[in-house]
Amino acid sequence: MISHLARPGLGLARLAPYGTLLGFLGLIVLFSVLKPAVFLTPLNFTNVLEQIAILAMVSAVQTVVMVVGDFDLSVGALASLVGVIVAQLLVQGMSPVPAVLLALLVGLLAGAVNGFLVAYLGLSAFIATLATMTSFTGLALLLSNGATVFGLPDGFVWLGQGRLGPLPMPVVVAALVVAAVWFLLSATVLGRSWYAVGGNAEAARLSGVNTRLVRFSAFLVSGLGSGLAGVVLTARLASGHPTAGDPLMLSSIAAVFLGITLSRAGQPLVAGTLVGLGIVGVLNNGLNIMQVNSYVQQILTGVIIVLAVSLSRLSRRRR
Amino acid sequence: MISHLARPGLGLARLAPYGTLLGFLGLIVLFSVLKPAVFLTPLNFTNVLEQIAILAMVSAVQTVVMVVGDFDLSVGALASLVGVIVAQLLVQGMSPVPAVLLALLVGLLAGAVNGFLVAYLGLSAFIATLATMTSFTGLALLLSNGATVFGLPDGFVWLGQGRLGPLPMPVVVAALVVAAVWFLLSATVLGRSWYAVGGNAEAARLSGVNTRLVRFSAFLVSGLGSGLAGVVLTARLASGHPTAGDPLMLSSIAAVFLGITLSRAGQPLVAGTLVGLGIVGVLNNGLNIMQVNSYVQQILTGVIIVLAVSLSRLSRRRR
Amino acid sequence: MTRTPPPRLSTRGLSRDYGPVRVVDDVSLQFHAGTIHALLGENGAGKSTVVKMLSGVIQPTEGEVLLDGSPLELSNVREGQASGIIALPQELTLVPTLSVAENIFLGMKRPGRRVLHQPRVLSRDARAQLDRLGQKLPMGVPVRELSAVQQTMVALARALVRDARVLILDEPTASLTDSETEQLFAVLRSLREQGTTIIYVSHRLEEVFALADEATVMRNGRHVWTRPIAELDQDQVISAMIGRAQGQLFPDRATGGGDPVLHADGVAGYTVDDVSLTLRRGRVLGIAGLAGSGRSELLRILSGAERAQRGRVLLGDDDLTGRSIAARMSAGVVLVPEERRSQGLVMTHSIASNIALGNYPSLSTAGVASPSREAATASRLVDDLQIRARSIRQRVNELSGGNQQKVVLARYLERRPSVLLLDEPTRGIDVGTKAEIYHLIRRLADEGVAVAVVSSEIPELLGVADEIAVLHDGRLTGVVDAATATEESITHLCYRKSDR
Amino acid sequence: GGEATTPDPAETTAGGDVTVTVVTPYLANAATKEVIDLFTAEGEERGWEVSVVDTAGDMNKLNSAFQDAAAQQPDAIVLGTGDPTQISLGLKAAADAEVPVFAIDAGEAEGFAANVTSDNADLGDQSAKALIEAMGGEGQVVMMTHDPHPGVRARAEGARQAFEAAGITVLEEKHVNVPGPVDDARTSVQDILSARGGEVTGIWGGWDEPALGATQALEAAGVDGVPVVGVDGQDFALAAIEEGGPFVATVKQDWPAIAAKVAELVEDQVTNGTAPDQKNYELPGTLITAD
Ligand SMILES: Nc1ncnc2c1ncn2[C@@H]1O[C@H](COP(=O)(O)OP(=O)(O)OP(=O)(O)O)[C@@H](O)[C@H]1O
Ligand SMILES: Nc1ncnc2c1ncn2[C@@H]1O[C@H](COP(=O)(O)OP(=O)(O)OP(=O)(O)O)[C@@H](O)[C@H]1O
Ligand SMILES: [Mg+2]
Ligand SMILES: [Mg+2]
Repeated sequence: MISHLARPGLGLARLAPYGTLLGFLGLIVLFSVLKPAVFLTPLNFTNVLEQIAILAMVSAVQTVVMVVGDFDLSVGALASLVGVIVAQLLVQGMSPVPAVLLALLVGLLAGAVNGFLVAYLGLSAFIATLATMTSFTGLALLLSNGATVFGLPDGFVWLGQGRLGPLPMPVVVAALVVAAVWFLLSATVLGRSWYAVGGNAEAARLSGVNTRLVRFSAFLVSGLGSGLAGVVLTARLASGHPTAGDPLMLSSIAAVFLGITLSRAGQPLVAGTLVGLGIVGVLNNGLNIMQVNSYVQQILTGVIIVLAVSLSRLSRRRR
Repeated sequence: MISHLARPGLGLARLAPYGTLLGFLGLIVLFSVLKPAVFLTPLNFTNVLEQIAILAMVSAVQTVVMVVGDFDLSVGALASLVGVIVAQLLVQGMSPVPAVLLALLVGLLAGAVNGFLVAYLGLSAFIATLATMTSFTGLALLLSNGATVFGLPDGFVWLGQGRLGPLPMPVVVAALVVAAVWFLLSATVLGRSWYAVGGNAEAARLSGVNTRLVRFSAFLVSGLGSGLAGVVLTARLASGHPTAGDPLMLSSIAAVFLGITLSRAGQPLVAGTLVGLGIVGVLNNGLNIMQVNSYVQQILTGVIIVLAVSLSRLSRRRR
Repeated sequence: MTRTPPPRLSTRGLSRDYGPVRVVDDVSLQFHAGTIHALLGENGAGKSTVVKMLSGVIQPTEGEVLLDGSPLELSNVREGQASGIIALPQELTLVPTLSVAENIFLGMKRPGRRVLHQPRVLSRDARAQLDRLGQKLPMGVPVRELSAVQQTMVALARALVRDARVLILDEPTASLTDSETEQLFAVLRSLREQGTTIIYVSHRLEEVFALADEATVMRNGRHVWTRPIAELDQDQVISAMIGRAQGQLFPDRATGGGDPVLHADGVAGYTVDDVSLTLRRGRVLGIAGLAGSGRSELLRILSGAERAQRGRVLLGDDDLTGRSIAARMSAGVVLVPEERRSQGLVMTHSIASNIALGNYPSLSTAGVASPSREAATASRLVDDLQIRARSIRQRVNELSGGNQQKVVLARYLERRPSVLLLDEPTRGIDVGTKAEIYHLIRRLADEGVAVAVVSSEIPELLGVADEIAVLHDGRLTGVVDAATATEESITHLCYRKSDR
Repeated sequence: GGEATTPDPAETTAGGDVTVTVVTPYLANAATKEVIDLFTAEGEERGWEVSVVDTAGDMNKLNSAFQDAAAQQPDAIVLGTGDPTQISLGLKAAADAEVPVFAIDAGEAEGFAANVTSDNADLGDQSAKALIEAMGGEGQVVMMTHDPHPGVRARAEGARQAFEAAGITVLEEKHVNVPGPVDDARTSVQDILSARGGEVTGIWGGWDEPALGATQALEAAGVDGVPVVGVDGQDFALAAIEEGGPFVATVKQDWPAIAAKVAELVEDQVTNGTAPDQKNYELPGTLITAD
């Protein structure tokens, strides 16, 4: 039998056979059959990647928080806030590198606040991050005066709209974030401690793991990653919007949950999250391409997600 | 020692001493001191009650779902959908009573779908209800064609805008829903089974509890309650709107989580949820009355919630 | 030819596979009315798996279960209960947030009480049940606030309250002290008089000989034999279980050592009150006491798992009071906790990662884990402790109870402590392995480790310890030399108030 | 407790100061924010005390905000955009408290003393005509809509009629999700371009944010010659039009004039006691193009 944690690797081997992966492949086959000329093109492939790139960054760090057994509801609001901040700094004439670094620092600090509330004050992650989410949104609105902050330098916008070879920059950044999170989760002691705390916090504590620090660090990662996502989003939109990142929250949690259906241990895996992202991305792209009525598209999205996930139940052994 | 769970009653005895309750009282004192002439009036009191009435219905049924250890993310979208349906039926000339009954039936059916997906197909509640939430929203948009459905008969509107003695009708309905949920949770065998499944589903199963049916029934209650909330909301707005109920989702979960901080067992209690609702309602009303800048108000809301909940940590015994 | 009635419960060719592995293989057994039938075997022999199939928790891959001669298909526990088959699972399965009474009656369909929850009636009926077991428990508090023994009693009461035609107990006494065990046996004997079929799984052979009428031995998932107890002796049973003769159960006592290592100076907690004692290099200190006397809490305070409300803990000259668990572990003080599932293991993780947890200081380089070292360490310990598993990558929730216990032990032994605190280390472990663990404890002591062992089995303490400290209601009532102490003298101290 | 202790108006508006409460569900929308800021400035210039309450899209709370506001007995309540069909309860609370309600860009309704708005159908019509012109009078368009917002819905209706009149086919009406409209529109347009290739010759945005998203999708795909128009005339839209990319036109609502008109009506009512002579004032928008 295959180890859950003892062996690194992208983690595909740890995935339950079939399952949601089947659903994902099913979607690809479906759209390939229905619209081969459009869906199965390299251009469309790149488009899908680009469309989920920013969500991928947030989902990767959300994976970390969910590995330790918590949620971070503030990721979207934080991305918005950091995006507004970097835009403001740039508009006020700061050059891109320090502006980005400063903005990331804000992300890290915000993560530290969440981590402190959850790990040290012992608040439930839901309440704590819902509260900070509200505050971050208020701050973003206040700082931007509720309006779009625009007129950003090209050097910065390149981060969101440029390309590195054939790959859009957001895809490159997302790949780096996903790789970093994957490395942390599967190859480091910190990553194993995250899994242990998420699996049984008391057992981890009695094994000498500093469970508070471990949870705190998960929120740090989440804050930093959300901040980075906010920066790239602002570059992609060439403008800062006080609510631009908000939809990332539910979608990122959904991607991780979709991924969990592929995990044998019932804990999130980066590989699973990638499949979850793939489902979200392909479904949206495919239905757009099929030119389905927007409202019907929403109805179908729900139905198809249920179907895709239900497949994982077919391969489940009886309890 | 005080009875933990064996004794019915509104459950106040089961609440941790001090805690979030202190935060709630603190808020009341704060606003009373700052704006006594406005805050401390019977009129304002009724206003606050009326403002949280619909949220109270949804929070009460969300409490049930969270007692069994799940979430229902679809409550808000379902309230919107049922609201649009009842509005459509009324506009098409159906008389209020059958229209309301039919709409409630839709709520019950929707709850059954959620319950089936979670309890019998074994999908995670988050994914299942997120998916149905998306579909319900799509359906509500489709049925209303994206627009407000208005022109509802007075007899129906009375349900949302009328009064029974001094009490606004939504408050009366909410009180009935809360009482019913409280009775179910604390005075029936079904209620204790909900707690048992939420406390340790495996233990409950090995003791001979039909855990699937028990979880299923929680979602039924949630669907019915959300549907009722949607009906009252439509009456209150005198129109059906395809996204009117959406904000109820996060707020209801927040109210329950706030309430959990008051529970010694770490499980939701109706009494706790009421305090959570109180915090949400008083905070919103108080800040409006203080005429705080809207953006600053959002920032403060987050900060104050954290402070209120942190108080519960002061009274916590160390581990 | 006389027609005997069919056995109350029987199995025919019962088999169970997990994936490609057959863990119970073609087992045919007969359990008669009014008998107590012991089910014996090494850790991982398949006892609990048989029990689960009999009670409807899992379904057989092949073969069938028959009740009064007619086949029975149980697709869940409810159906088992409806047929009068009631099982107490090996692992505690209580709802921690519910009260004692609610746990006892959970899932039971009581006529006239199926709709309304009547806490007063429930408490009254629950108290009546507990009286049978001679237990006085606080009725209102959630069961998670009870001690491990008290929780076991709740689980027992839950099994006893349901009018069982077949009552199956899977290691009910693993954490019970003698007095609770006696109470339980009295109840079981009276049930036998009333014609109940009782299936009893245990690793405590003395109990089996005192209680059972028949014994079945299983090995490697197969039925070895079933015989009347009267025709058996312990050695026969042991050699049938482990396939060879058992060596000496207890090792020889310490000869040298004795320098003080760890000193508790007037420590106090919830129950523990003003306890001072010293652990010595090369010596094994046994700690005895009744259920809830604070034995576990004492170890938790020494290890840093719980903060002392008063007093100090000293390691040599080093004041450990207020230091974290991790800091104390680095200093060499290591606790093996009492409850393997809630405190010991990450159930969904593999054996290897459970062993690695807590050993990362030696299994990583610059914060990067070393899978190869993890695997090597796990393989070595699995061999050393004879953990029965398909591979080191198997998830621990797929292991038998005794093997889970060994994984916990393995993790902490690998820390190579200088002070080892063991809380019920042999709970659920088979006789063969118990002997090995006793010898291991002695070997560690001989290498200079200071050991403390909490156990509910006084004979075990007499066999393995050099000295025995006795707690009553959180206070120390005496420290005696194990070589000269007897069960009676220890029991006496367990009940006696300290003379301060 | 029936005997109401409704605060004496003189007490809360001590010294005869005029207090005005603005309630809005859409303060996070830049255009709404702009007109409310302008109105606040107008009011403060007149020495009023103006406070703003936002309900972040929640219509139920909007009614509550009306109740809260009415309880404080201001001299007037101003609704800053929103759907009057959903706030009958709030309007009733205001009427009970005898506080007049003025509306900015909301629509005509019984409970309003007056509503001052841009003619949304006209905004849609003007922007659509600008698009038709930019397409050279023929082609097929995609509309980016958001029907739950009554103003945007009215614009879409106006635009639809203009397209029909000019014989332009509407290929698709795409619902834009809020929040995050720019990115959502960008994604949708990217996919529509993949699916329809050269079929699309113009894109109509119900407000400026989706138009910006569409513009970015076109630029990223390297598609030339597909013009985009928006509505609202926000700063970033003006900047984008100036750059000379696909974003060719927007219709600016005359917010200063609207804000000034509302302030004037409030002043007449409160200080002079003169009720507005009209229920509905519609001020024209101005088309803005690169020229
Ligand atoms: N869910 C499972 N998946 C895979 N293997 C399992 C599972 N449950 C039990 N096993 C295997 O079945 C075998 C028998 O286990 P069982 O629990 O019946 O042993 P046991 O005789 O009760 O041992 P113990 O005395 O330690 O409790 C063990 O080797 C165990 O690893
Ligand atoms: N954190 C706590 N809060 C309240 N009571 C506690 C706490 N920790 C321990 N106790 C109580 O202290 C008593 C001693 O517990 P402890 O587990 O140390 O006993 P023990 O001698 O090991 O008994 P057992 O054989 O039941 O394990 C128990 O009655 C337990 O309920
Ligand atoms: Mg067993
Ligand atoms: Mg103990």
